[in-house]
Amino acid sequence: MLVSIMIAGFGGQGVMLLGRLIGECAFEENLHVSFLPAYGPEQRGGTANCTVIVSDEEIAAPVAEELDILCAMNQPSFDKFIGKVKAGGTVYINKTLVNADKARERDVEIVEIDADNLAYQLGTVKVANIIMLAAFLATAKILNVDRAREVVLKKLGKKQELLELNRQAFQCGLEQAEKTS
Amino acid sequence: MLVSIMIAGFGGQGVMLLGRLIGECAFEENLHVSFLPAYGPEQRGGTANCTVIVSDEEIAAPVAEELDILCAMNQPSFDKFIGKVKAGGTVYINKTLVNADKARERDVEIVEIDADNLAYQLGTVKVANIIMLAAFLATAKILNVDRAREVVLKKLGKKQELLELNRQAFQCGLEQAEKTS
Amino acid sequence: MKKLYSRPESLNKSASGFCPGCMHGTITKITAQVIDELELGEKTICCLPVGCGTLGLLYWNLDLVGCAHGRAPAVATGIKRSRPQNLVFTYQGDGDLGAIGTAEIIHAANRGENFTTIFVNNSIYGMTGGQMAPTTLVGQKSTTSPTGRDPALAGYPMNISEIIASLRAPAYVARFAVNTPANINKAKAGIKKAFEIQLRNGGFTFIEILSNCPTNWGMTPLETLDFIEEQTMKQFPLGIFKEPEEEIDKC
Amino acid sequence: MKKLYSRPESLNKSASGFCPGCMHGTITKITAQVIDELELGEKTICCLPVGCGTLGLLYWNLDLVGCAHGRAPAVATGIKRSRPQNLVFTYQGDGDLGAIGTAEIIHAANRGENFTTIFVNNSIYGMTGGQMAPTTLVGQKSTTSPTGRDPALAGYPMNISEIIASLRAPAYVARFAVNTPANINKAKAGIKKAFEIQLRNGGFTFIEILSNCPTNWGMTPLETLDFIEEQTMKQFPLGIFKEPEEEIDKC
Amino acid sequence: MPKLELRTENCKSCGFCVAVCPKKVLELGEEVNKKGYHYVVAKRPEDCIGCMQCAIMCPDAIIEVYK
Amino acid sequence: MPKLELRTENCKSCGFCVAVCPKKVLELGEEVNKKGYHYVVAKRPEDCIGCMQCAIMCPDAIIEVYK
Amino acid sequence: MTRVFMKGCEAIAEAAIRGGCRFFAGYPITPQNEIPEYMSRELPRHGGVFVQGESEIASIYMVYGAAAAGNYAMTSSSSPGISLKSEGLSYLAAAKLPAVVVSVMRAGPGLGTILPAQNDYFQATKASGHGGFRTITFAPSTLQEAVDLTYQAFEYAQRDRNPVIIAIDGFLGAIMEPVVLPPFKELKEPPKWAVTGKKGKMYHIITPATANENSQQAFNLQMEKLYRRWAQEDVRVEEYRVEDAEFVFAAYGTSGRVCKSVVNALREQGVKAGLIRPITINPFPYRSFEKLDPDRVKAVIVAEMAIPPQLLYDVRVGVGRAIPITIVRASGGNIISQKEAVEKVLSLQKGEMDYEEII
Amino acid sequence: MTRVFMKGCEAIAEAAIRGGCRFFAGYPITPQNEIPEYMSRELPRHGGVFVQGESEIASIYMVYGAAAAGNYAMTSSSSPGISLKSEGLSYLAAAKLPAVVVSVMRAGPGLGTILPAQNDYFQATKASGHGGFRTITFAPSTLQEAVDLTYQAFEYAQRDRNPVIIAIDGFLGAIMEPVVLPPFKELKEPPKWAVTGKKGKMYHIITPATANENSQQAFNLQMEKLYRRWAQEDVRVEEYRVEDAEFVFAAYGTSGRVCKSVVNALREQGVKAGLIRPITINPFPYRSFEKLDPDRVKAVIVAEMAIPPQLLYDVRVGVGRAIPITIVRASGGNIISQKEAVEKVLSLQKGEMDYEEII
Ligand SMILES: Cc1ncc(C[n+]2csc(CCOP(=O)(O)OP(=O)(O)O)c2C)c(N)n1
Ligand SMILES: Cc1ncc(C[n+]2csc(CCOP(=O)(O)OP(=O)(O)O)c2C)c(N)n1
Ligand code: SF4
Ligand code: SF4
Ligand code: SF4
Ligand code: SF4
Ligand code: SF4
Ligand code: SF4
Ligand SMILES: [Mg+2]
Ligand SMILES: [Mg+2]
Repeated sequence: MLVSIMIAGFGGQGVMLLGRLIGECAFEENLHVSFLPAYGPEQRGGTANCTVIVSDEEIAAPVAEELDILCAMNQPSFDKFIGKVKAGGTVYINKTLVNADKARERDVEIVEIDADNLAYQLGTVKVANIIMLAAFLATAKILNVDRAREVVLKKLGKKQELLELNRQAFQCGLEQAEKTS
Repeated sequence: MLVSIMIAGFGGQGVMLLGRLIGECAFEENLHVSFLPAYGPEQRGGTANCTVIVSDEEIAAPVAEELDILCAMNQPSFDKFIGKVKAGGTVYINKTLVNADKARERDVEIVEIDADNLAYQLGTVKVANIIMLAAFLATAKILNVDRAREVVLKKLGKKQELLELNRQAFQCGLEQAEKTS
Repeated sequence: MKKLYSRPESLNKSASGFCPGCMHGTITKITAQVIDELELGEKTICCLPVGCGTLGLLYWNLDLVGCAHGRAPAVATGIKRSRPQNLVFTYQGDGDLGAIGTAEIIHAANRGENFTTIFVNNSIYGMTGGQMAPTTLVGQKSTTSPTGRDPALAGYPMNISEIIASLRAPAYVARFAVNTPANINKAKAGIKKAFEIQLRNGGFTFIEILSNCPTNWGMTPLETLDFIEEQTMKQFPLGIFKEPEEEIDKC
Repeated sequence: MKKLYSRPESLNKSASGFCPGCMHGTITKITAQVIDELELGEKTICCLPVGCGTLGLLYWNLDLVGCAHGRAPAVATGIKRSRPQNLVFTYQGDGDLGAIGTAEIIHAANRGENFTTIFVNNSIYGMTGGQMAPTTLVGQKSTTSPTGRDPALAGYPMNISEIIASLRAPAYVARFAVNTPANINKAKAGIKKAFEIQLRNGGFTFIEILSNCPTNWGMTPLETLDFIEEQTMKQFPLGIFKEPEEEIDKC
Repeated sequence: MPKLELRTENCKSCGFCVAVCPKKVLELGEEVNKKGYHYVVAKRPEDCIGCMQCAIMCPDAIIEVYK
Repeated sequence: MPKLELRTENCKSCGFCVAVCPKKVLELGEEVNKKGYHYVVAKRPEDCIGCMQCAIMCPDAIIEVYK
Repeated sequence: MTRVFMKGCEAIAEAAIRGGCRFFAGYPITPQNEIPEYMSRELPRHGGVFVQGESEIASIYMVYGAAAAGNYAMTSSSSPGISLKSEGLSYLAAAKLPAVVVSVMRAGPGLGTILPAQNDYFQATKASGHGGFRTITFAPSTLQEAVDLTYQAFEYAQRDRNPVIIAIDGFLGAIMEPVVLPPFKELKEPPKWAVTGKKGKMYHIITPATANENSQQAFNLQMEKLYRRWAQEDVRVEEYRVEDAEFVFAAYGTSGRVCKSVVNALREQGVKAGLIRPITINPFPYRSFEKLDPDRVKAVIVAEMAIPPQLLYDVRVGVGRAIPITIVRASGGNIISQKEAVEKVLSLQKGEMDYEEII
Repeated sequence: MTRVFMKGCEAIAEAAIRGGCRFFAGYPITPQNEIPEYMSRELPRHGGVFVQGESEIASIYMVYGAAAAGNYAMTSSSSPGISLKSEGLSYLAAAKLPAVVVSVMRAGPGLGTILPAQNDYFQATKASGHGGFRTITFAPSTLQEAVDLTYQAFEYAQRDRNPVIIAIDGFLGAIMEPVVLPPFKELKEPPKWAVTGKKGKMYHIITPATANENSQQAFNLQMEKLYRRWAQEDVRVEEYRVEDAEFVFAAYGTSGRVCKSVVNALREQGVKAGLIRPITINPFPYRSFEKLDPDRVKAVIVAEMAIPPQLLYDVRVGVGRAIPITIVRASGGNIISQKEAVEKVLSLQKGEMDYEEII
């Protein structure tokens, strides 16, 4: 098993955190994993993306020319990276901001989550990434969801208020995943 | 013809000037010539030396492992460099400060000039180098002495007083050369 | 209708690369306005630093030279000595000018080079993500002073205008802020004065401007306005530290 | 018989490498005397510059570190922070400290590093054969200001003690000369005071000493004595620019 | 009456203009521009007195004022 | 009577000591040391008052003074 | 031994602390800011010293001072900052001072971009300053390797009294991977040669200068001897599926990882590919290339994130002219394309050989 | 054309002025002080500008500014100072700015000694800074050559918009020889790309940065193309008595001169010796070595004032492994011994071959 995942979106959408949390979860399962944030001169106010590779063998290249999974949090990211998704791959989109019509004809599964709107309903658009994460975990089935939940909530902080919000977001993501699948 | 000459002495004895003036004279005669001052961390208050090579062909190496001519203005220089003089070579010594006994048995010609004392008599020990220069020019017979005198006096400066002193020193050197040879 | 306030010609139409509420934008804008007002667009050569000011490479509508971190004053020296007929200025941050470029700014000032330096003091390394600068305030947190600047370990903030003003050659040295419209107007007047001095070969001119870095201060843009007023200005009082004699007479 | 004046133990028996009449010798000697008097020989680490001071590598009888040109204050920072129990001082020339090393000395001073700098100001680059230094006097000739320093091209001499004293952290900043026995004794007392401040962790101390360079000034040693009195001191007045509060009380 | 021209595509929603306007003419809107910012809108243009405080304060030179 | 000890092999003939001696005890001699310098000599040692001016002034720490 | 999921720069910093580093001085520059930032947080907790230098130059000379005083000292920077440290590196070597310098390469020349690259290979291996000194230069390709080598770097530095360079590209600085951290080393007393105040009449001189031509030449010869010993004893290299390989990649760092993937992909297609991955880029594993059998190996493919190529030279020195050498490369922040590398080999197999000229 | 007897550094400075140089900034360091000193006297007489920078770094950035403004600019230094200029060299290359940098090598590493050496060969040819840029690097061996190449260096710099390095050792800087000075060039208007104030709406950007990975890679590729053109068109080399030579010396600069004497001495003894003397050490005359006939040439002898060897490396790249390579060397201020070189060849002739390993 070697799964290559890219998360991409606006600078402020928490895509790095999302990717990193996937990494943390894989790490806790003793899998081989690499998390590689892309950074660069465009970062200031531009787009951000990162690559996570999860494998049960040693990971050679920490980058992927072809993706098994793309998680696109905004339209420019979707447009830029959809071409890299393998036939048979999966694309998670933040439906609030992304229109996936372009890719309908391609041999990729599209999982649409209205993440920004759902997050907004939970109180802040900032947890859209957690919703996406949970949805990804629930459907991709690479990692154990319950263990992942624990890891994620532990990593996200100690403040009770935040903890609750994140728990809700995670739950929301799981539910959405069920709905879409 | 290729003649390798080294001038060596204390820092303040004008050995660089002496070497340089030989260079200038050779230059004026359209000969190939190189003047290479040795410099280094020991220079401050230490000894100074330079290598002049005069040739009628292009000069490859501007340094000489064996010397045709050594001009030693003080004892340490004499001691240090006498070993580099070729069999059949010539050594000019500033007799005031140099005892050449060590080299008596070697196959080198020794020209002794009481340069410091003579210079002192002319008014300043500073012109000892000019006395040596003239003696060298007169005996080595590599360069035309009259043309050299012109060059030297021209290079040494415009002040009437100095000019006269240098002229005397030059003359003195010529006379000494005659005496010793 | 008459245009009362317009975007300066000496800036490109594109958006700046600065973060929301970053006063690099403000300072760039007022400098461009001065250049427009003095009709110096075709005469000006602008030397940009490494720091967020580098983003000006895509923003200014002027002849531009990107310089190495801290070395803009040396570059400007080379330019101005080669082309005394041009208006030359450097635009530098506090890391650039106050840390790595200490020698370059002090010696250009000391030589009395006839160019202008616009010094954007935001008490932090903005571009690299918020490390402590020589101008970081005592107690201010940064990524390399995680518990706040401790004078016992890192010394006190450096008042650079005061140092420059203590040299003999510089003609005009002043500190401004851009946290209110009134302060912005004063800063603009200061820049104008500096350029005018340069144009009459009056020597080195140095304009420090207190700025912000919402991103790395971890504040909203609005919060930074108060911080400047209440914290920054305590350490870095506004004022004119040196000016040509004639000007002083006029006051 | 009692020895009234002796060659200090903290110097080797060999001759120094300095030129005849060079006050590097004097300054080295009085510093060594202070170390002897305070019995600090086994505690001291001396950071030497690049310049004629480098010759001290063969002269001092102390733990020595040869530093790169201008960087002794950074080296001393690394040493003192690693070994606060030692007495650490840098010994630097005016080219070393005032030109290439401007940033290093200003920032070490500004951080308030707890070491001492002995700054030998002879208005010239001695070691390299007499080029203009930041401290070269107006009109003074050097091999790179062949017609005399022209302030229009090279600016005015930099008064470095005054700059250092304007920073908040330094504890003690003073300028001395060594052109008369009386001045030599004052300079020695100044060095002693600086070391004592350092020993009680009082912070950065800076001793500037006006010196000479007979070789590159083109003067006899005796002529340099007058030059210092009549020319150098005009530009660089002797005095204490900063001292710890307690000391001031005593005065 | 003074007129405002807002190059809102480059507005970064910093709120400086809103804060300094003595007449509360400006607000950050609901809409988002291409870069994702809730850009400035003139909510009460009729109250504008053309004092230019907003324009002077705007770091991104978004606001032009006519009279 | 004070006594001077002169490590003349390292004297560089700068003349500082000669210049500052209030009693004209010292002079630069005729003799030259190994380095080629006319080193200092105590011409009138009997006049010495042990004031140490010469020793203080000597850059090369040539002079030691006893009393 | 602690297994953690850590960011490259931070893991390197932590490994240094565990390896005994108690002094760090550095100046911010992307993409290595996490090293000084981590040090500013963590070193004080271990009784160590963090100083933010006023520049890269000041920082390396602070390290010089700390090393002279017997401390285990480190600095880090990225391309322009490493250029600025080059005088200091030369001084460390001349003064025989141990220190560890981390070079996180970004794209250049000049300000370039802050993106990962391998274009400072020559600087890290041949001319990290003036005077022709050398360093052991490690080029890890995984975080675990980076951690282990950083940890050991202090030992090498102390053993040789010479700076050690850890040369990585921005990818490795930014990546997060699981990594096992080595245990904290016990701190040692300052070595005998350090300046700590003289003992009796014996004083120490740390000097970057020599007295004359002969002492300088003696120093140079002594250093050369050290470098020869490295070449004999300290070369590290991974030879991956090289035994029967007909196409041998040469790549280090991140490019080395990418090529490992490529080798695996090619092997799956039945192509006999292999990889020589220098771990020490100085001393360079010339032997690994010298021993390649020209009758078996059809081509050596150098893969590096550098245009113009640099690793290529060392490979050419090792390989000579008996085997054709070709390149796959990228620069500016781009990474070696696995696809391009695979295709290159496939076309080489078809006999479409291009021979890379050294320029 | 004026024939004069001049000191190396001064002749180089004069040649620069005649070649159009009107801006010089530098910082004192032995053994090149006569260049700034001469410039401080002479440049103002020609309407040029001399600035004594506060450091080597400031000096090269003053040159950067002057070059950006369209002036013909130069700086000079010696080993530690060249290290300090290495960031600036990289910036010049990145910003595509022409300038001439004279490197008068002294013995190192560190402060070393102020005596002549050739131990900055790698720095002058492979890594004059970060980012993998290159320069045309001239290594004259006589004063006449130094004068002619300095004069032309400004043309090359302007043609390529790239810095040019003149790399000499301290001997050549200090020597006096007769030299013919070229005529004063007419000054040109600043080139179109220079910053002189925008014309209408067209403004110029001199930038050492690129926008992203692709523009950076494009820049790197463009530069590589330039370097390839140099390799084709700009290589300069003197092949002296090589046609029938069985023992071929490889040496540049002062060592090249010494080896010429050695070749002559050997020829007089009937030994077929020759010399390949690179005049451009970058682009390197690899071809001259590639074309040596292994059936005729019994050994290549690299002679350089550098320990460990550096030129050796390029010679090996050129020669490959078919001909044994051995070395004669010196360092620290020592010069290649003619006697040793002669004896080396004589013993090689007797079959006493020692093969020099690259380390
Ligand atoms: C030689 C060198 N060192 C470090 C850097 C990294 N660097 C880029 S910007 C910057 C500091 C910027 O801070 P400042 O000058 O205050 O400007 P700001 O971004 O705050 O406006 C640094 C250290 C670099 N590019 N080059
Ligand atoms: C990086 C570097 N630049 C330049 C030099 C050359 N250099 C040696 S000493 C010196 C100046 C010495 O002047 P100063 O510091 O005033 O000391 P002094 O000799 O006058 O006591 C210089 C420029 C050097 N060694 N290293
Ligand atoms: S990082 Fe700070 S200084 Fe830089 S643009 Fe953003 S707010 Fe402004
Ligand atoms: S050159 Fe000048 S400073 Fe140096 S030792 Fe001689 S007199 Fe003293
Ligand atoms: S011009 Fe004045 S009143 Fe009008 S919107 Fe701007 S700030 Fe408000
Ligand atoms: S000040 Fe400018 S950028 Fe900020 S909200 Fe107002 S218009 Fe937008
Ligand atoms: S001690 Fe005083 S009196 Fe005696 S020689 Fe010295 S200066 Fe003269
Ligand atoms: S002061 Fe010292 S060095 Fe000078 S002459 Fe007197 S004894 Fe000699
Ligand atoms: Mg800043
Ligand atoms: Mg000095």
